[in-house]
Amino acid sequence: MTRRFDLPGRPVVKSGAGLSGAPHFPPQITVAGVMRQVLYALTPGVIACTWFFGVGVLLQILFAISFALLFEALMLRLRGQPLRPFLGDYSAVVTAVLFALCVPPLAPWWVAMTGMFFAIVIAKHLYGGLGRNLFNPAMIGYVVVLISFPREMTQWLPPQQLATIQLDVLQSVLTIFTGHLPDAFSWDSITQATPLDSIRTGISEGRTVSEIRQSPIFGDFGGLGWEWIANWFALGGFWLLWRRIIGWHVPVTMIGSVVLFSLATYLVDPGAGPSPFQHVFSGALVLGAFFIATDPVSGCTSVRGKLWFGAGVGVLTLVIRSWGGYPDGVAFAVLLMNLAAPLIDRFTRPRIFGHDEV
Amino acid sequence: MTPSYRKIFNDGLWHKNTGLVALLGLCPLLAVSTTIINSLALGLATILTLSLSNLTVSMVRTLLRPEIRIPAYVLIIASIVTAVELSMQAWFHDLYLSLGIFIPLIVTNCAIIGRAESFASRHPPLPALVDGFATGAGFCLALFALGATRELMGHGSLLRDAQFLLGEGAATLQLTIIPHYDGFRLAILPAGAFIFLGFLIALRSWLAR
Amino acid sequence: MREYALILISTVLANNFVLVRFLGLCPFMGVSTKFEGAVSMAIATAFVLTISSMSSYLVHSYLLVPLRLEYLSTLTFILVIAVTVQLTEMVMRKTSPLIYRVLGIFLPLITSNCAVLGVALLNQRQQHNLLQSAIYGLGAAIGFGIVLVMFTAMRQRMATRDIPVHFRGSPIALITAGLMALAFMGFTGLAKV
Amino acid sequence: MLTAVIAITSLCALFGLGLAWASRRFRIESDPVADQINALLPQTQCAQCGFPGCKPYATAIAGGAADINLCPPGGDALIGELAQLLGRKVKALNPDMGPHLPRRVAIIDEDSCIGCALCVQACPVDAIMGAAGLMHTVIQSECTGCDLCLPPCPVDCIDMAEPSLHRHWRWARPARADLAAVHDAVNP
Amino acid sequence: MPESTLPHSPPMWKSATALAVVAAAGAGILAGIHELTRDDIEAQQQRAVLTQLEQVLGPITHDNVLHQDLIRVSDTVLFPGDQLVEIFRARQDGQPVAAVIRLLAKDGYNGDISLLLGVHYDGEISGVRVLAHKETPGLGDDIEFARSDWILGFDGLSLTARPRQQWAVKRDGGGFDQFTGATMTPRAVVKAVRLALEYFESNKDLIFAPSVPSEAPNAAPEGH
Amino acid sequence: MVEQARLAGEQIHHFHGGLRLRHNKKVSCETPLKRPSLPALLKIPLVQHADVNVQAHVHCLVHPGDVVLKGQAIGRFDDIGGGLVHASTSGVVTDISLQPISHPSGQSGLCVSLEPDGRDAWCAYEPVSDWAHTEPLELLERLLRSGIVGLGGAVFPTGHKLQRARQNQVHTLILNGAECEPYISCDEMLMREHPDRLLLGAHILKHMLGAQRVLIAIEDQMGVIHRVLNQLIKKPGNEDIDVVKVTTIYPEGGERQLIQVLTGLEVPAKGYPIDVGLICFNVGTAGAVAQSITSGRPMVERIVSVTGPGIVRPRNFIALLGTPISHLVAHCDGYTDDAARLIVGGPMMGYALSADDNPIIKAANCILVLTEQNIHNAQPEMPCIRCGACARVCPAILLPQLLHQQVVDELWAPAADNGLNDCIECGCCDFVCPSHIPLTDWFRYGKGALDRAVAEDERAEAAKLRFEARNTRLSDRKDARNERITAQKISVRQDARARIDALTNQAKDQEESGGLK
Ligand SMILES: Cc1cc2nc3c(=O)[nH]c(=O)nc-3n(C[C@H](O)[C@H](O)[C@H](O)COP(=O)(O)O)c2cc1C
Ligand SMILES: Cc1cc2nc3c(=O)[nH]c(=O)nc-3n(C[C@H](O)[C@H](O)[C@H](O)COP(=O)(O)O)c2cc1C
Ligand SMILES: Cc1cc2nc3c(=O)[nH]c(=O)nc-3n(C[C@H](O)[C@H](O)[C@H](O)COP(=O)(O)O)c2cc1C
Ligand SMILES: Cc1cc2nc3c(=O)[nH]c(=O)nc-3n(C[C@H](O)[C@H](O)[C@H](O)CO)c2cc1C
Ligand code: SF4
Ligand code: SF4
Ligand code: SF4
Ligand code: SF4
Ligand code: FES
Repeated sequence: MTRRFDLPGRPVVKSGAGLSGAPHFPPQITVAGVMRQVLYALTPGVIACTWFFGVGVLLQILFAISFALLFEALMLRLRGQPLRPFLGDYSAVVTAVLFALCVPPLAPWWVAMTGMFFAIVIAKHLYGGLGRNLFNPAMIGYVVVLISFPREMTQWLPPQQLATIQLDVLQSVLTIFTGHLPDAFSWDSITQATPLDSIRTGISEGRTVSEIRQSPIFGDFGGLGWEWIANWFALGGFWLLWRRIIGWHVPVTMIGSVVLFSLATYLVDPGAGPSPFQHVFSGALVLGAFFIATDPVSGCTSVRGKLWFGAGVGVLTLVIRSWGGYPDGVAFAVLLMNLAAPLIDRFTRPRIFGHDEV
Repeated sequence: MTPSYRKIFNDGLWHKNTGLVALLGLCPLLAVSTTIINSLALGLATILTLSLSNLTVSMVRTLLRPEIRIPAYVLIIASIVTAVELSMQAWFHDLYLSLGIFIPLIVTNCAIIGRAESFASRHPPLPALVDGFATGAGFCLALFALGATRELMGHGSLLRDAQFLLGEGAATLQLTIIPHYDGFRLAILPAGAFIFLGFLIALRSWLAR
Repeated sequence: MREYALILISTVLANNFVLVRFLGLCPFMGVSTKFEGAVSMAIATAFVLTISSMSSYLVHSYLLVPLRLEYLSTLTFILVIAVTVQLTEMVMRKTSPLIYRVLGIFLPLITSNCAVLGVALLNQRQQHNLLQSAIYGLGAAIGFGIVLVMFTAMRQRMATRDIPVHFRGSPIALITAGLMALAFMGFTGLAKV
Repeated sequence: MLTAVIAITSLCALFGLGLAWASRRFRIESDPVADQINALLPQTQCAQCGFPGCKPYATAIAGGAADINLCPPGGDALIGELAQLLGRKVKALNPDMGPHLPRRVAIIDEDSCIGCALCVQACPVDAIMGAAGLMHTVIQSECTGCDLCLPPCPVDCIDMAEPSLHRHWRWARPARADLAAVHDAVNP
Repeated sequence: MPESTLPHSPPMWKSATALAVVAAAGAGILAGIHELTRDDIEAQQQRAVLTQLEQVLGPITHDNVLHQDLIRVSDTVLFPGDQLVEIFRARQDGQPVAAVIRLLAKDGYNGDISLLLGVHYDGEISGVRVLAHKETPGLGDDIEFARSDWILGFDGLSLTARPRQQWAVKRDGGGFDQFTGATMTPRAVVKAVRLALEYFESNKDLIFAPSVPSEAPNAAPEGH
Repeated sequence: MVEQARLAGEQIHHFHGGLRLRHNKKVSCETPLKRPSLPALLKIPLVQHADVNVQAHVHCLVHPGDVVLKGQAIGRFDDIGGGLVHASTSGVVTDISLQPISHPSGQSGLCVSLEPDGRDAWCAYEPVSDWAHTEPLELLERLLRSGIVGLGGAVFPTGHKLQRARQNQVHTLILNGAECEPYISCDEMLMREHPDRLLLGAHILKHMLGAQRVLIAIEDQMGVIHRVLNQLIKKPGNEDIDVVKVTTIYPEGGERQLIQVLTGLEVPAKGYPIDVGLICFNVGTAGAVAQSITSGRPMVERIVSVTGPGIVRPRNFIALLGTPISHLVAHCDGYTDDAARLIVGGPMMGYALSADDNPIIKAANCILVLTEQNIHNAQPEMPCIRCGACARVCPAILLPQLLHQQVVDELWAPAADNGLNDCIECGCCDFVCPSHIPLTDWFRYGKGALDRAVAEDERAEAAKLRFEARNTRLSDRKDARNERITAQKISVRQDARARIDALTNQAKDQEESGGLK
C-alpha cells in the first residue's frame, strides 16, 4: 500500500504554492515576537518617564498608538493588504511608542496625528509597508512635527521634583484635547527648557558649562530626571542585547563615538561644552542608541555597515548638538544615516567565504 | 503632419504635462511655488518664453543646419529669456526680486528646448506658437496647483501678495481661508515642496488611470 | 581659509544645492537609477561646474562688466557652459578613453542642468571673486554629487512591487527627495555667517 | 547696441576657433560609447531594428541617429538598460519593428533540405553548416534565432523551436502565499 | 536635450559662423530692449530701496537723495563681529533730520538677523524692520512684521524714553515681550537695537558730518 | 599548511555562522544495524543523484526479461563523470520504464524493475588480496567500475574524484564523520559498528592518493566512537591517522566548513579542496571503498536511517538500492498517526516526497518522517525586516537578505556578484528568519536561473564575435575581388574607361551584398 504525503507548499508551510524544499522546520521566531520584545524592553523607560513627567507621557503613547493603528489599517486597506497579520505585527506600535517618547507630554493631539500620518502613511506605507521603508518612520514623524509645530514641540515640562505646579490627569487630558492650558496656568510658567537646550542657549550667551550646570535642572551626570530615564532605557536595551534582538554594534559605536569626540573637546577646554557624561545622559541618546538607531529596517544590515552606521549617528548627533540649529540631534542624525545606509551597505559587504577580495 | 489644436492642448495641459508627467523644469516648479502669485508669475513668464521661442524656432527652422540646431535654439531661448527678464525687471520689480534667479534659469528648462526640437522645428509657425502656449500653460497649471496647495497649507491663505503681479489695488485680493491659522510649516519648506509635488503627480496619475 | 570652508559647508550641507536650493533637479530625478551612472554623473558635474563657474566669472568680469553688458550675462553664460562641456568632452575622449567611457555619456546632459547656469548666476549676484567662484562651483557639485549618489543607492533599495501603483516612479522619488530634505534640515545653522 | 553685437560675435568667433582647434587636436577614431551600447544588445543580428546588425545599430544610437526602442529581441529589458546607460527616459518598444518574442532556434528538417546553401549565406553568425548540394544543419548552440534564414529557403524546411538549453529541470520560482488566507489558517 | 550642444562635424568654421550670426542677432535685439527698459529698471531699483527706507522712517520731510547719502561704519564693541554697518542719512536743507541704520544682530538663535532701524535726529525710533533672518519658523519668526506686530513695539522709543535696564525682554526683567518658547530671538533684536541707538547717540556728529567721509571713525566712544 | 601541533584532537578554528540544532540522533542509534527482508520488487533508477537533470544521458544495459545476477552492471550514466549502476540482487528484469524516483522535481526517471529470485546470487567478482601492494592505478580502475559515489550528499563518483585528485599533490585526507544534520545517523552507526572498516578505507584511500596523513572528524558528542577510534589508532600502522572532535554546529559537516575548522584554510570559491592540498570523503564512502576493494564487489547497498517523530520505531538499515521506502518503514512498525511529511535526507537539506513507493538511491542517507506539529508554521511569510539574522548564521558569509531581493527581482549580475553561487543551500538562513521567508528556495531557484542567464550572455558574446568575423571575411573577400577586377581592367583599357567600369562593378557588388538585409 502506497501512502501519499502532502508536499510542502500548502499555505501553512512556507511559500504558498508549488514545490518548496528544505529546511523543513519552520523558524521559531516571528516578526510580532521581535516587536513585542522591543515593547517589553521599552517598559522600564516608559514607567520612568511617566514618573518624572506625569501621565501626559502615557496619554501621548495612547494617542500615538491609536493613530498609528488607524493609519496602518487605512493604508493596508487601500493597498489591498490583509489587515490581521500586519496589524498584529506590532511594528506600528513600536513606531508609535518611540514617537510618543520624543514628544512633550502635553502636546496637543494633532501633533500625534500629524506625526503618525507622516510616519505610517508616508514614511512606511508609500514605500510598501513593513520592512520596505527607507527612513525611520518614528523619526520622520518626529522631525515633521518638530519643524511644523515648533512651539508645541518645545513645551517641555520640568521633572516632578522641580515642578511647582502640576496638572492632574483630567487637566492633562483637557490640555491635550484643546491645545490650551486650563485657565489658571500659562505655558511660560509650567514649561522649562530642557537641559540640552539650556546648555545650548547658555553657551551661546557666553557662559561656561559649569556655570550653566548650577541650574537645578541638572542632576549628577545629565539632566535631573532625564539621567534616570536614560538609565532605565539602557536597562531595557541590555535586555534586548541579551535576547539577541539587537546587536552590540550600533549602541556601542554610537555611544562610543559620542564619548570619544566629546572627551577630546572636553579635555582641550572643559568649559566650552558638556562633558561626555553629560552628553550621554542627555536628550535621546540612550534611547536612540538602543531603540532607534537599531531599527533594522532603515539601518545598515551588514556587520561592518552597522559599525559605521552607529558611529555616524553618534558623530552627527554631536555635530548638530554643538554647531547646529537644534538642541538635540539624534533624530536628524538617524535620518541622515538612513540616507547613507544603502550606500554604506554597498561598501561594507562582507568577504564571501572562499573569495579573495571584498 | 500637424496635429489638431485640440490634441496639442490635451497633450500640453494633461497627457504630456511638463511639470507632472515629463518632469522637466522641476527646479523652478519646486522653488517658486510657495505662493500662487509667485507660481503664476513664473508660469506666465514660461508661457511667454515658450510661445516666443517656438515661434522663432519654427520661423528659422529651414535656415539652420542640423548640427547647429540645438546650440542655435539655446541661444535663441537665452535671448528671449533675457528679454523677458529685462521686462519684468522694469515693470514687475517686486516679482522679479521674489523669483530670483529662476527667471534666467528658464533657459535651462528642458521643456523649452525639448518643444523647440521636437515640435517647433518640424511644424509651421502657428501650430508651433499654439504648442508653445499649451505646453507653457500646462507648466503654469502645475505651478498653480502646487502653489495653491502649498500656500493654503502653509499660510492658510490664497493669493497673498497679489499686488506684486496685479498692481497696488490687488492687495485686497488676498483670501484668508483659515483665520488664525498657525501654518503647517512643512508645506512652505523645501521638504514639503518635494512631498507635495509627489502627491500631486500621484493624484494626476490616479485621475488619468 | 575659514571663509572658504564656510562656503563649502554651506553649499554641500546647510544649503545643499539640490535639496535646499532646488537646482539641478532634472538630472537628479531622471539621470540614473544605476549606481555607477550616478557616480559618473557626479564626477562629470563636479568637473564641468568648477570649470564653467570660473570661466563664467572671467567672461563676466573681464568682458561684460567693462563693456557694461551685464544684461547679456545669461546669454554669455550659457554659451560658456556649452563650450566648456564640449571642450571637456573632446579632451577627455582623446586623453583618457577610459574616463570617457564612464563619463562621456553624461557630459551632454550637463548642459541642461540648471545648476550649472545657476551657479554662474549666483556667483555673479553674490559678487564672488575667482577663487570663491571656483569653490562655490565645486561645493555645489559636491553637494549635488553626494546627494545624487545616496539617492541612487536608496532608489535601488526600494521595492517597486510593493509601492502603491500611483506612487511608483517619480512620485515616490520626489517624496524620498522630500524626506532627504527633511533630514538635511538637521544641518541648518551649521554655516552661520 | 554695437558693443553688444561686436562683443558677442567676437566671443562666438573665439569659442568657434577654440572648438575647431580642439576638434582637430583631439580627434579620435572609434566611439567607446557605441561599444558600451553594443555590449547590451542581444547580438541576435536580426536587423529588425532597421540596421544591418547590432553593431551598426549601436553606432547609430551613440551618434544620436536612432532611438533606443527599436530592438524587438531585446524587448523592454534592453530598453531599460539602454535608458539607464544613456540617462534617458524609458520608452515602450516601437511596435513598427515587430513584437518581442522569446528566443528560439532554427531547426532544418533534414529530410526536406535540398542543400541549396541559400540559408548559409543568409545566416549572420555562421550557424549553419553543410556543403552545397548536401544536407544542412543548424548548430543549435550558435543560432541566435534571427529568422533570417527562413525567407531564402526555397522548400521551407526551416522551423523555429524552443532551444533545448531551456529544457533542463531547475527549481521553480517560489510563489508568494495569499497572506490573509495563510494568516487565518495559522491562527484559527 | 540628449545630443551634444555643439557640432563636431567637419565644417567647423561654417557652423561657428552661423552660430555667431544667431548670437549676434540675439545680442542686437537684446541691446535694443535694454535701451528701452533701462530707465524703468533704474527707477524701479531706486523705488525698491526707497520703499524699504521709508517704511522705517515714517512720514518725514527731507530733500536729499536718501539712498545715495550713505556711509559705512564699524565699531568693535557696539557692532560685534566685524560688520560694516550702513547708515543712510536724511537731511533737510543740509540739516540732519533722521538716519536709517542697516545692521546685523549677531546672537540670533540660528545666525544673524538683518535689521533696518530708522531713528530721528533726536534719538527717537521711527521704525524697525527685519530684513532677513534664519530663526526657527513658527518660533522665532514673530519678529517679522508680516507675522506679528511685535516689531512695532519699538516705535517711538528712545534711550531716554525707556531706562537702560528696561531694554531687555521681560524674562530678563526688561520691557519687551518674549515669545513663548523663543526668548533668544527677541533678546538678540532688542540688544542690537539698543546698541545701535547708543552708537547713534554718541556719534551723531560724525554721522552727519557734511563732508561725506567714506569711513566713520573706528574708535568706539567710551562709557559702556 | 596544517600544523601538527594544533591537532591534538580538538578543533581550534571556527567557521562563520551556523546553528546549534537539537540532535535527535539517539532514537535511531539504539537499535543495531539490520538488513531488511528482500522486497518483492526492486526499482533501480539509472539516475541516482539528487541535483542533476533527471533526463541526463543514461544507457540501459539490460532488456526486459533478462536474468541478472547481483552486482551485474545494468546501466550507465554520462553526467558528471559518468558511472555504472548495478543490480542489487539476482532476479529477472520485468520492466524498463519511466517511474517516479526520489528526486526533488517529482519527475520520473528511467528505472529497471527487478523481481528478486531470492537467491541473492553474486556475479563473478575478483577480490584484491593485497591492496597495499597493488598499484594505485589498478585500484582506481576497479573503483571506477564499482559504482561507488560520494555518500556525503553530492553523489560525485568517487573514482573520478580520486582520479582528478591524483593530478594534484594531496597531503591530507579528511574523513568526514561530522554528521551534523539532526536525525541522520547512518554515519554514526557505521562508525559504531564497523570502525575497523573505516580505518581500512582510510588506509586504502591514503595509499591511492599518496597522502601523508589522515584526519577523521567526528562530532564532540559521539563519545563512544571517539573512545573506540582513539584506541584503534593507537595500534601500530595507524600513526598517520588522527581523530579530531569538532563542536556540533550545523553545517560543520559541509566540506568547506569542516576544512576550515580543521585546518583554518578556506577552499577557494571556484576551486575544490585539492587546490589547498586536501581531499575530503564521507566516512560512508571510505567504508564502501574498503568493502569494494577488498571484496571486489560493486556497491549495491547503503546504510539508511529511517527515523523521525513520524516513525514508530526509528532505526538504521543496510538497504539494497532500489528497495521501496515503504518496505523499510514497514520494518520500523510503520508511521505514527500524525506523520505528515516524508523526506529524503535531513530536515535541513532533504527534499520531500509525495509517496513512499519511491526507491532508495545512493544519495538517500536518511528517510525522515515529520509530524504535523514539526512543520506547523506559526506565521505566514512576511516582508524582510532586514534584521540580519540570516547573515549572522550564513556559513558562506553571504547577505541572504540582499541576495533574496536580487533573486526576487531577477537581477542576475548583481546576484552573482553577491555570491549566489557560493550559497551552499544549507537552510540556516531560513531557519532563523523572523519573517519566515523561504530564502533557500529562492536561492535554489536563483542558481538555476543564473545558470541560464550566464549561458544566454555567453551565447550573445559568441554570436557577436562570429558576426564580426563574418563581416570582416565578407568585406575582405569583396575587397580582394574589386582589386583583382580593377587590375585586370586597367591592364586592358585606357585609364578613364577602366575607372568607370570599376565603379559599375562596385555598384553591382553592393547590390549583391544588399541581399543580406
Ligand atoms: C528646534 C528648536 C528651535 C528653536 N528655535 C528658536 C528660535 O528660533 N528662537 C528662539 O529664541 N528660541 C528658539 N528655540 C528655543 C530655545 O532653544 C530656548 O528654549 C529659548 O530661546 C529659551 O526661551 P524660554 O526660556 O522662553 O524657553 C528653539 C528650540 C528648539 C528645540
Ligand atoms: C550544508 C552541507 C552539509 C553537509 N553535511 C555533511 C555531513 O553532515 N556529513 C557528511 O559526510 N557530508 C556532509 N556534506 C557533504 C560534504 O560537504 C562533502 O560533500 C562530503 O563530505 C564529501 O564526501 P563524499 O564525496 O564522500 O560525499 C554536507 C554538505 C553540505 C553542503
Ligand atoms: C560537478 C562536480 C565537479 C567536481 N569536480 C571535482 C574535481 O575536479 N576535483 C575534486 O577533487 N572534486 C570534485 N568534485 C567533488 C567535490 O570536491 C566535492 O567532494 C563534492 O562536490 C561533494 O561536496 P559537497 O557534498 O560538499 O557538495 C566535483 C563535484 C561536482 C558535483
Ligand atoms: C530593535 C528595533 C528597533 C526599532 N526601532 C524603530 C524606530 O526607531 N522607529 C520605528 O518607527 N520603528 C522601529 N522599529 C519597528 C519597525 O522596525 C519599524 O516600524 C519598521 O521600520 C517598519 O517597517 C524597531 C524595531 C526593532 C526590532
Ligand atoms: S533588432 Fe536584431 S540586429 Fe537590431 S539590435 Fe536587436 S538583435 Fe541586433
Ligand atoms: S540559423 Fe537561421 S535563425 Fe539561426 S542564426 Fe542563422 S539565420 Fe538566424
Ligand atoms: S532573517 Fe529574514 S527578515 Fe531577517 S534579514 Fe534575513 S531575510 Fe530579512
Ligand atoms: S542557504 Fe545559502 S544563504 Fe542561506 S545560510 Fe546557507 S549558504 Fe547562506
Ligand atoms: S530645471 Fe533645474 S535641472 Fe531641470
